[in-house]
Amino acid sequence: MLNRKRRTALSAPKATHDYTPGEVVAAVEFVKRTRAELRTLRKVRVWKDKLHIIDVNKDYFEVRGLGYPDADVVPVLKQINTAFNPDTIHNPVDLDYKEFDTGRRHPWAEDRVM
Amino acid sequence: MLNRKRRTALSAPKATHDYTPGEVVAAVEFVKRTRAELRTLRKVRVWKDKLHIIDVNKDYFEVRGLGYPDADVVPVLKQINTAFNPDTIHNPVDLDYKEFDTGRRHPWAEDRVM
Amino acid sequence: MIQTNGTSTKAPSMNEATPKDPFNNNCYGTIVDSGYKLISLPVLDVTDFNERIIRGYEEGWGERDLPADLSVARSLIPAGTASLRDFSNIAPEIPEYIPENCTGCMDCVTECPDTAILGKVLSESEWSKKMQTIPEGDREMFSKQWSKTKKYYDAGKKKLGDGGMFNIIIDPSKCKGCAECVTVCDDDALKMIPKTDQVMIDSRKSHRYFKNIGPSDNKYINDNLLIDMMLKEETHIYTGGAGSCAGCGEGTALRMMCAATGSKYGDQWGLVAATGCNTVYTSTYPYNPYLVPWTNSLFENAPADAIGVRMRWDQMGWHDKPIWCIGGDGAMFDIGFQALSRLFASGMNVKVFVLDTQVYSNTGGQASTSTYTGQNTKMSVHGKAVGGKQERRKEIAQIAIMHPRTYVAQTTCAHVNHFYKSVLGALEFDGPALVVCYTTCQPEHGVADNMAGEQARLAVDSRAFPILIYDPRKGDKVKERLSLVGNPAVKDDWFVNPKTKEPVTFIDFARSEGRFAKHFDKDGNPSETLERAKQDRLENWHLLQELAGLR
Amino acid sequence: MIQTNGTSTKAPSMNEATPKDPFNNNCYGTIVDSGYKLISLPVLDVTDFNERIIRGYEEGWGERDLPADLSVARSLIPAGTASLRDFSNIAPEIPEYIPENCTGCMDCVTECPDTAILGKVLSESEWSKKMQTIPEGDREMFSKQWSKTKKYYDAGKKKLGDGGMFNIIIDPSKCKGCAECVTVCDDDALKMIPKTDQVMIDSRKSHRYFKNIGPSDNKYINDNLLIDMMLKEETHIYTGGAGSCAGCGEGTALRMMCAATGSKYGDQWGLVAATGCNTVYTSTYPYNPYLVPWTNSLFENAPADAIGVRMRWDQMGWHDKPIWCIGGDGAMFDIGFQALSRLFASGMNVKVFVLDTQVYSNTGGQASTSTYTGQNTKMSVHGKAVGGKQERRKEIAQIAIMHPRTYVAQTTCAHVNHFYKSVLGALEFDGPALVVCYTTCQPEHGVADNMAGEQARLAVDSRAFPILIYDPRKGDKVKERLSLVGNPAVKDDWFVNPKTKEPVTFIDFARSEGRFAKHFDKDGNPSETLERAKQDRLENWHLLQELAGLR
Repeated sequence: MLNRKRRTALSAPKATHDYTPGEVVAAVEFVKRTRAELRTLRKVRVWKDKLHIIDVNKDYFEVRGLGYPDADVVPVLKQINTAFNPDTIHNPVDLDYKEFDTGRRHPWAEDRVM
Repeated sequence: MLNRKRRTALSAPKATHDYTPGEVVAAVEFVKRTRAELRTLRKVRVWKDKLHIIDVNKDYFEVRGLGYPDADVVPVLKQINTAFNPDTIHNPVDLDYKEFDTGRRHPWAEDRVM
Repeated sequence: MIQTNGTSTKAPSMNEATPKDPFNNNCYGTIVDSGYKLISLPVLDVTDFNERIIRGYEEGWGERDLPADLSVARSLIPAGTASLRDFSNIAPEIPEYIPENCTGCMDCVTECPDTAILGKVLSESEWSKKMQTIPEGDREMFSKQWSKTKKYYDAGKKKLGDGGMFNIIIDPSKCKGCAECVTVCDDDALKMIPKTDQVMIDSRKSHRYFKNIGPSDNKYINDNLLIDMMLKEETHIYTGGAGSCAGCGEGTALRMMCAATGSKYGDQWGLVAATGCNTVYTSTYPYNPYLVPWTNSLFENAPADAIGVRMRWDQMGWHDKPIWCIGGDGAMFDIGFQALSRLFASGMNVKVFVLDTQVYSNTGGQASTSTYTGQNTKMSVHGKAVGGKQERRKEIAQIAIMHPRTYVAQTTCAHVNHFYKSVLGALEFDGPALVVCYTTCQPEHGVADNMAGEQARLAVDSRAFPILIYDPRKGDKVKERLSLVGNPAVKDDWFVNPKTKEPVTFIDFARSEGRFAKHFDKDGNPSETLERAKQDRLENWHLLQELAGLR
Repeated sequence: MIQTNGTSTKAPSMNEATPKDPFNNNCYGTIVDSGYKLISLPVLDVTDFNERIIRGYEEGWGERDLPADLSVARSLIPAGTASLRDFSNIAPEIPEYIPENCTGCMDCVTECPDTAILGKVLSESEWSKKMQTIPEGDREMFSKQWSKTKKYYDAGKKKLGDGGMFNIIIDPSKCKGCAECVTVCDDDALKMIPKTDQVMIDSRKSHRYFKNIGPSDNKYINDNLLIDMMLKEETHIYTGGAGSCAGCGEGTALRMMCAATGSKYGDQWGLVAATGCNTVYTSTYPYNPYLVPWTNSLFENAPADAIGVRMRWDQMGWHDKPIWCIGGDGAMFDIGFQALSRLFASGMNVKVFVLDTQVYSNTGGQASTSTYTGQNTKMSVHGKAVGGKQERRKEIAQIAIMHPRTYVAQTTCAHVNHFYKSVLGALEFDGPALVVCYTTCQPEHGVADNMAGEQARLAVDSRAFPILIYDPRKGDKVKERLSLVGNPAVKDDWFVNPKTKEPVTFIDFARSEGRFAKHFDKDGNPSETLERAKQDRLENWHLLQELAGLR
């Protein structure tokens, strides 16, 4: 069934980045590489202290030292069109990680005028 | 309000007929006169032992000796298009009389064929 | 001398007495006289239209001799021209008023399809003065037509110190002799009498005096008593003179809808009509019974047309002017149903009024989706192989309830208070509203001319047509919003007729109408199709009970 | 030598290997080869059409050089001609199968919009023999693509004494590279890889061998496990080669609907389609993916057209042959809604399938009444003054429920069992049925090509599109007939996402799609319109809960 089934473990990241507090620009620049080096993005997993940007093949990039409690996680998530709620993203949660989709695109002729 | 309100008493009948058991044809013939001598028929009241055929002005004919228990009441009621249920018409009832409408007509072009 | 309206010239105006109309019964205004409804438009000269074109038709030479000029070619009709139409000679009988029996219930005035029976109430002191203005020779004839009812006279005397004298009058130029008023009168205060010369003269004079003596005294009119609204001139938006059949249930429905709307908005509202009987009898050239703007585009697009008018009116800042969109079941259940649904989805402030005769009355009686199972119509002819319509009736009210935030009512003219509440509720609602009104079509239903009200009541009693009001503002559950109040025995399957002590089922309704006559064998047993129809109506009633939280 | 289908002649048939199609991937039959679907009609010569007209288009000279003869002028298209269409070169990547991870769940086969990923199961003993028929040089390459799953191999060995070898194969001539199959695979058994020459040769050969070795062994197919139905050839009524966008949600919906119908009726049924995307991509001359009779009249009259076909079929005694009437939300909620309602009222045995993309996808993205509040479309453009559509969504399922005795389901392709049950339930029902299927339109919704299933699931989780089945046979109350089973947290307002522990509201759904992107400010706060849309969806969910007796 096309439903919440077991998820197999992910292998090693295709690339990693170590986030330095205050250096969000560098983290965003790293993430921009996903456009070229990963396939169609599928989802983001965000731990307290790291995050994975995962593509359709389940290949992924890892950003270390940046997790959902950090304010700087927001521009990184936005960079890849993550569907998350900025009001609750930093809230603690009784989960290993939070997971979000990243499938949003610009619709066709978004800026068309009648 | 246009609703079940008080009914004023009726005055004397415009004509009467005394039913003789077995002589239903005579009763029907009498009733046929309503076509000409009464206005648009409105309703029929049927007692145990008599019936009134009442027009829109509340003028009426009376048939005496023929009531809802009698089998012969059926052709009389049918003669004036009374809306009654032949299965229950003869049933005793805890009422002074039973009252039925008589407004049915042939619809326009009833026998039209496409 | 009979006093007339308007100024006297060599050629009397159509709105004045003429040799053909010596007491000026064919004239504008319903309870009091009025001038023409003038309008400032380059394309329509009201006075020319009424004096020349109406005259041509009233005098019988219009179709032959009127020039094909721009006025005629445009087919525009001024407001209320049906007022000038003379129907004096189409029926052999006319109602007579018996004041001593009258209770002032206003049923007759309300149920008349032709605005031909009118009521008025005056304080006794004012009345005495007015009677002095009546020519002496006619004073007794006229004054003895006034009634001292408990409702106006006794109660008025007690509350106001001055009793209300009440009068019912027939407009002999508009009455079609259907006897609906006599039928709905439970007080023996009306009966039908032949139109002798004297009867007609007295009737014409009485109607003229009635109009001359001015309006009702508003202090006797209780605004909470909705049925009294027709004592006020502003409710008479739908004049007599429309070309509907004698006793037409639709005429009453349109009059009452117009009255309720007029009671709140005067003539500051408009109508968009879908093609059907209603458009034919309200716009047979050159006669128009409406005193408000009216338009008709096509059979299928009235709701879309109304959306367009609404948008334009809103642009002009006329947000508070209501728009009614009216049509029959053919237009609204079938041909224009998509436009109707679109209107509901739009959330726009347009009110829809459906004249539900369960058949395409105007085009000769074809089945619509509103037609009952078993009904004998064109397109569902009753024959040996098939007994009338085999499909089930579509329930537009329930369908409308499932649209986004739409006010929905189902009602009949026989349930006067329910009817007025339905219409006024629709007007108060800040969005789209649907009022479905059961209306008898005498020739297609096969019932007598006087039976519109009685059959409508039986339709409700027999669950053929349950009445309801669904108001989206009344809570956040359907069961809080949907009221079945007004249906008899609302928690039971069937209502038991107190006059026979038998349950009133759809089969009993069917027995009373010619459209179902072929379903009964010579012993009066119903057909299998009719048993299915009865089951269908019961299931529909059960559904409503469930939605209303009663089942 | 690669074995091909059909006889060898000087000019190879379009249904045989050619220099352009050396492994004959463009050919009739899905799991096994098949000849042309011939027909005995004087107006259509199938062989001539496929060999001459299809060849003209496939070789690129058709539009220029085909004579304007009767065949072309009639615009008739034989069944399944899309099978002969080559899409090998439209995507840069193709899925690769990783057998060791596969569980045989059939999600990939089921969700593919293009019939481009196929499954087969054979007993190990038969499989060993078949592998011997594969050319030696390719034997290892092909045989290692077979999987020993618990579902078929271990369970088969236990129950039948012989394990089922399971294979997933890509048809490289039909795959558009959307990656939907990779996305729905939760077992890492598929991934996208570049189309190198070697990848394409192996893929083409593998697809050819897959077809050559015969059908699945039915003893491994459990008829109660609906998702396994696509292991059977008769379910592949909708071939690859239709012109829909990569990842089109509609393609999957049509394939699955055809599969369920095919599983019961083979090719003994028909389709009446309303104009829309679906008619464009399934009848772009000369390509037709359907193996059953299909017709398209207009945008607005498909249900009426279907009524006509039904009547004729019934006259011919074909009472048991189903007819599906299909259309988008534009056709069914709006333009053809009246015909749809008429069909329901008729009680006739016609099934309706709605591809609900909440927008007129085909004509460039205009708002329909199915469009959500706030959605950015043509006709409801998001600008400074107005933020997208302001009206509320019309709920056609609830409206259909209020029609006389109509089976109604709302479902999505992501809810496979619910989908199949909805379609099979509609087919079993002895009257009109409506199945409304949520389908993603990637360009109009603003989501990636691989997201049809994920977004459909989110639409359900967020109450944007609750799934339901209403079966009039299930009792005499709506609450007994209406089932909301399949919606998460069916008694609660909102479902809580276990991956974030937060409620999933319409706003969360909106965040995931480009069509609502303009409703979020730069800090990600939703607009007031979107809050209204959320409230609207909650009220709609409450209504369904109430109707289902859960509130």
